[in-house]
Amino acid sequence: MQVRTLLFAQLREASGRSSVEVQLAEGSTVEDLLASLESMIPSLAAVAPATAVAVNQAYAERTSPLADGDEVALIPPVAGG
Amino acid sequence: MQVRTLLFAQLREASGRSSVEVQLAEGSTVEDLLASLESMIPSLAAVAPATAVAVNQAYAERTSPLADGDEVALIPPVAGG
Amino acid sequence: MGTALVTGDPIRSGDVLGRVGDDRDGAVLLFLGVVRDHHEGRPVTGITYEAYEGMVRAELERIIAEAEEILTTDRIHVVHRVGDLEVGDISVAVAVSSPHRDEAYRASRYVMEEIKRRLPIWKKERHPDGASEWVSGVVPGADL
Amino acid sequence: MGTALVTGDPIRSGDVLGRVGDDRDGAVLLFLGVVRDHHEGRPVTGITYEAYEGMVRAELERIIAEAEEILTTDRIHVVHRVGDLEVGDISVAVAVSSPHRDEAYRASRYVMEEIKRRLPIWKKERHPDGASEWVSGVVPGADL
Repeated sequence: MQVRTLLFAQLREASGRSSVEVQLAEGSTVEDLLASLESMIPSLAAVAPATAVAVNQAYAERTSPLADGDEVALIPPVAGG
Repeated sequence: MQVRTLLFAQLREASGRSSVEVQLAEGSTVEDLLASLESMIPSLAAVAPATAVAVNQAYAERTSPLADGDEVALIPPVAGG
Repeated sequence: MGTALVTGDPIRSGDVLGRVGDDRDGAVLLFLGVVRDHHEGRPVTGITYEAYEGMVRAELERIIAEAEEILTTDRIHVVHRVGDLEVGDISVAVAVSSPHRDEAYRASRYVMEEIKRRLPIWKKERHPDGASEWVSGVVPGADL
Repeated sequence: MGTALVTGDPIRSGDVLGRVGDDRDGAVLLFLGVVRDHHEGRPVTGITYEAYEGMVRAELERIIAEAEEILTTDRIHVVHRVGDLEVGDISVAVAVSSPHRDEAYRASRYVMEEIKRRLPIWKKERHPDGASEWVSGVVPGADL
């Protein structure tokens, strides 16, 4: 399956891209996606512990399962308002 | 000495007047003024317990002394805002 | 020192907001009290506000001085309307601004609670059947 | 249900206030977040806001639904600005109205705290020396 991963703010700047298409095995979780991304974009590894993840525009756990076509976003520490 | 006493809202309506000049003995207190007013305007007696008093535009105690020319106000329960 | 106003003219929110704010401030809070169409289950068509105007100004200045202890700025403006108001008219407006939001919320709330507790203002409600009566209020002397 | 907006256009307080209010409501509260000229001791000339816009709208709608439990009305409107802002520009506006003031204060505050805690928005501060950096924020996943 394939999921689209959005990158924002310092993650977007550090990686030089605002989205990445990632191929994953069926049954993969958010955790598996993060591992794949870190191998594709090594600079993500340092910030991953402080990064939240959203799946289809809602916050998700690392153990959440993913499905083909999901929109995933890596959310660095937020500063709205 | 003479003090001017202002009446508002239901006190003004019940007494039919918005201010009363009251003659008091030297050394009189707010309590003395209230007693004089109640004899002048009997309808005040019923509401006096729930009435606050201001002297020169600040809340005062019943025991506060009065001076010639003071502006006193009887303040029925307030409902600003 | 913040400022206080008692007025017989309609209160405009933009005017009140314009009295606070500063390049140092990240938070602006505006509270508006508005005449509503009901009170304690009865329909209301309007309210007449009567005030001891000189003391209202003096008491508002005292309340503002106390609120500035919370706010840490002097950017506070309070307006209270008097006279005949209709449903939807603004009766009171409190604007504050400060570097951070916590003190803005707390100072605004403090001003409103103290206004209700001790400002010498009275209101007479008007009802659709033509009746009107003074709204039962709070005895301000109780703890002052 | 209240409404949420993400916009690149300047926020006007009068427009936001116009989205709430009702004859049943005696309290209106408007919070404005404004770009201030300093942060953690450093001068600031402006802030660039970046947002995950689709999720900001979705998350704001969730926050509004939660706030309506406090407010007891659906009269709530939230706008968040994105893009390049200068000192004094409004970054966020929260308007609520309700019959009584207590729920208005509590709902407004709730919305602002949740915006800070979990809205996927990031800000890059600009300084007079030309430097700029991302403001350190809050990890939203920590307790969600």
